[in-house]
Amino acid sequence: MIRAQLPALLVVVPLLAAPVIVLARRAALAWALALAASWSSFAIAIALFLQVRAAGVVSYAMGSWPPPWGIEYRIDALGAFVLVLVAGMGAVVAPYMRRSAAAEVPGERLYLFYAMYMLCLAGLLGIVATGDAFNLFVFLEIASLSTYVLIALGRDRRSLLAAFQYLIMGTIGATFYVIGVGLLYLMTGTLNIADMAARLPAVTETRPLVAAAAFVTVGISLKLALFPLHFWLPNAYTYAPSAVTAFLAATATKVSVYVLLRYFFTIFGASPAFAEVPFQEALLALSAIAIVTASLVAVYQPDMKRMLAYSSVAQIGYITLGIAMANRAGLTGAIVHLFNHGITKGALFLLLGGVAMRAGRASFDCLAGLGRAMPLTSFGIVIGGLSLIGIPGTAGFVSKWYLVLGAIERGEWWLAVLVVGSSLIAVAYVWRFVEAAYLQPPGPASPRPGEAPLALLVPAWLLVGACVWFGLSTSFNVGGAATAGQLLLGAR
Amino acid sequence: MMAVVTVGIIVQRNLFSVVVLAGVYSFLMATVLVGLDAVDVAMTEASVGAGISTVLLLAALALVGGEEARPLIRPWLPLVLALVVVGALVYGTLGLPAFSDPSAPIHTHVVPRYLNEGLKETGVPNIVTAVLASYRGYDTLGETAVVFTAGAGVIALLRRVRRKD
Amino acid sequence: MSAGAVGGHYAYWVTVFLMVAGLYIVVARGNLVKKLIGLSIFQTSVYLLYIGPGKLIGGTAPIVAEGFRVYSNPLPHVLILTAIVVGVATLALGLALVVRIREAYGTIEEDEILDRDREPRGGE
Amino acid sequence: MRSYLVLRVVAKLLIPFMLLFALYVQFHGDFGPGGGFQAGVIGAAAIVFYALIFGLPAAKQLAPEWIVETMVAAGVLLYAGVGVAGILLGGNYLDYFVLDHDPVHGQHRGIFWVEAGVAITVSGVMLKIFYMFAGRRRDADEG
Repeated sequence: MIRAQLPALLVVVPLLAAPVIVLARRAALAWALALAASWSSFAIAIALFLQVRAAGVVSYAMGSWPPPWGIEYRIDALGAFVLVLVAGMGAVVAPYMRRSAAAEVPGERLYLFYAMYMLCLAGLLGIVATGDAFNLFVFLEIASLSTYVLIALGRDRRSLLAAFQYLIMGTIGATFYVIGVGLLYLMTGTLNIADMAARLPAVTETRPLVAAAAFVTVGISLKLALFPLHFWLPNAYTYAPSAVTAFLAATATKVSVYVLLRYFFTIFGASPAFAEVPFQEALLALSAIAIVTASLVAVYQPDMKRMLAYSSVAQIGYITLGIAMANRAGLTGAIVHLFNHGITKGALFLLLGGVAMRAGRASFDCLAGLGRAMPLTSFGIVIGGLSLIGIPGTAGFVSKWYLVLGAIERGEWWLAVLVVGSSLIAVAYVWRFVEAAYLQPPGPASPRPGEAPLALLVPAWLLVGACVWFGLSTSFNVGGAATAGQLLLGAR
Repeated sequence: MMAVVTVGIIVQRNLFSVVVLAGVYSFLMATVLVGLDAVDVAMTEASVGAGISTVLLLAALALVGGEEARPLIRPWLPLVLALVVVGALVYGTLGLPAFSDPSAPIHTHVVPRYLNEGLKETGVPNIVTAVLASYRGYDTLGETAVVFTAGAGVIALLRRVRRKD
Repeated sequence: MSAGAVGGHYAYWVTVFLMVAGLYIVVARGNLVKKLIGLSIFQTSVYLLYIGPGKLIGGTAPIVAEGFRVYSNPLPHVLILTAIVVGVATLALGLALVVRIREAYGTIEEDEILDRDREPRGGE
Repeated sequence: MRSYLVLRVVAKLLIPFMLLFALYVQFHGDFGPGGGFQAGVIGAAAIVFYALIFGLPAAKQLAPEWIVETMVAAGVLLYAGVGVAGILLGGNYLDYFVLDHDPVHGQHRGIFWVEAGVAITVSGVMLKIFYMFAGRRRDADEG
């Protein structure tokens, strides 16, 4: 009986944990509850992935009302794949959070920090699992509101301004999304995504459809931090507590990519009205610009966290590049990169959290001589950096390989050159770290010798190991991505 | 009418009057909603939109001070942006069904079931409450979670920390 | 555009104006509280976009009662109830942030805050 | 809070009716306009009105801080609890049919408890936010 209820339990468990934590009011108990909830939702996500692998699509009617009338949870290959990533990152960051958050968030607010983390996790899982357009907006709001608070709990006063700017941009993005859904509802009469995709080709009036597509795309790319709309991301990631940055970098933007994929292929792919509208070319151009400029800006950043934030914007450019190619290899590359980048960036930010805890800041002047002071942490960062560049044997390489394959398949050579070329820029900013950590003598600001606490190192190294493991044995991530890509393209 | 109020809000410098105008704006919106047969929504907009948000704004103003600095020196950039969005919007709405023709898809597809069987299935004459609580009850759960998040968030942000942070 | 169609689209054009006015306030004005009010205006315009088309000329409020046959569409009302609550929640959170920013920076004008940030990196 | 005689008398008259109206809106939600949200907000507005007139400390005796904070969490738990009850009794999440032998009666019961949960959370949150803002100002004056 429980197996049938999994989709609902996946989101409800963290959602229920939050109010219980607020009632608990003690940080230790709150952390234990958060840990239990995130691990159980990770277990449910894995069980769901197996269910979907067997059954193809898992559909679950909320409140036993049949889909077009009630709200439906619809998890397919793509959904299950992203769910495992999000729940996995949630489960990995939760133990890390105990020491790292205790150092960065004032004591009285710690239990609320955990409650917000639970709500953010529930929101993100809810977005991926739902099959209803408006329900997606509601969970998008839950995830975003809790993210604003998580960012604002950072120690630095600038985190408040970063949170405020993100709130303004995020709310505009969410409202744009609602306008898009409104227009779609007016044309098709339904809110259920699958039902909408079925009824869309029948609609003759194309103008509002194109406008709806434009609104949804702009709204989602605001949350995605696609190139022209990414201004909130560097500040938000830099000034947020390190555990939050790690969790957000690995999941928040990836969930928005999932929504973009869902809308682009499931809903808009079906109707012929979008053949002539140059969405693909626009996305292609935007992602190309994103990759180049964001990587260049990343090289000149004084603060390592801000550098990685800009590199995140560039990496998201890779993912959207894969989507814009709209062929099997490109799409698989995009989905695989979604997974690989999540692990890599998560590992890097977790390790940086350890440095920030011991040295107070993560800027380059205090990274000098890190190689000797914190050998394990800096070595982990180097491996993460290699995976960012895409050196063979690491996860990054796999996704870049598929992206290049997709570019060749489309016959656009400059795309393949772009992907490889920008990896060189990535080498530049990873080298900056290697040079600071290993070649320079420890400066005045660098931390006293002594490793980061074990509670921080274990989860970080778990992710670094995952980077390498998924680089070598690609059965899980490429397999999952290929089936998801096939499913989406099949829908066209 | 509401356009006048909105322009007033844009031009007005003294924050206190802007808040009052925002309250007026919400009440006007509530009356428009009653005109559109959206009785539940009008009531909510009046009580929540005008009531609570005005109270919150006033409370915040008491802490933050009611004067606004000189307006931005280069207003043309946002104006351009606004005009571009107008173009996109008007383009989008051209193809939409007219104001209230019953043949529009939203009346024909999902809704008839709510209206016809709503009373039988849920025993609740007010279809809006029936849909809100039962058919799409999960949305409302999410909505309550949003309110909860805002509440917990405000507590987290504003709770006095003993040592000055 | 026949007169009927223009009349039919009046609701949309009011929505468009309010939407753009809200956006303009958020983008043009530096005062943080003003931005939040602009944001709520931008959100309220969405309500009209949903509920306008839901109205049937002869219809009454969607409360099933004897003697009434034609009802306006209840679904947009449900969606808008959620949107209003979300709007107020965002507003409350934004105001809490503004209060904290005011205490940390002493001002709520965006450009003054940015200047204060460019000073030597205090508050680290 | 200087005491305004006129305000106090008017307030004494008005507040009971505001609270009564809030309850009316809550339970009448099934038949006429209204429901959990409006009831919660009107209830909170009544107490905020009381706080404005008779001062924050007086209001805090009426609805002390910790009760409000538990209300904030309790409402969501009640709502989700109804959903979990649906699962335990065999239906999907948030399934009201199974709450009672006769489905329609089950719906009634489900909707009632759900609306109650919403009202509790909404009034709790609105009150808590008001306490936070007002409390902040009080400390700011003394601090």
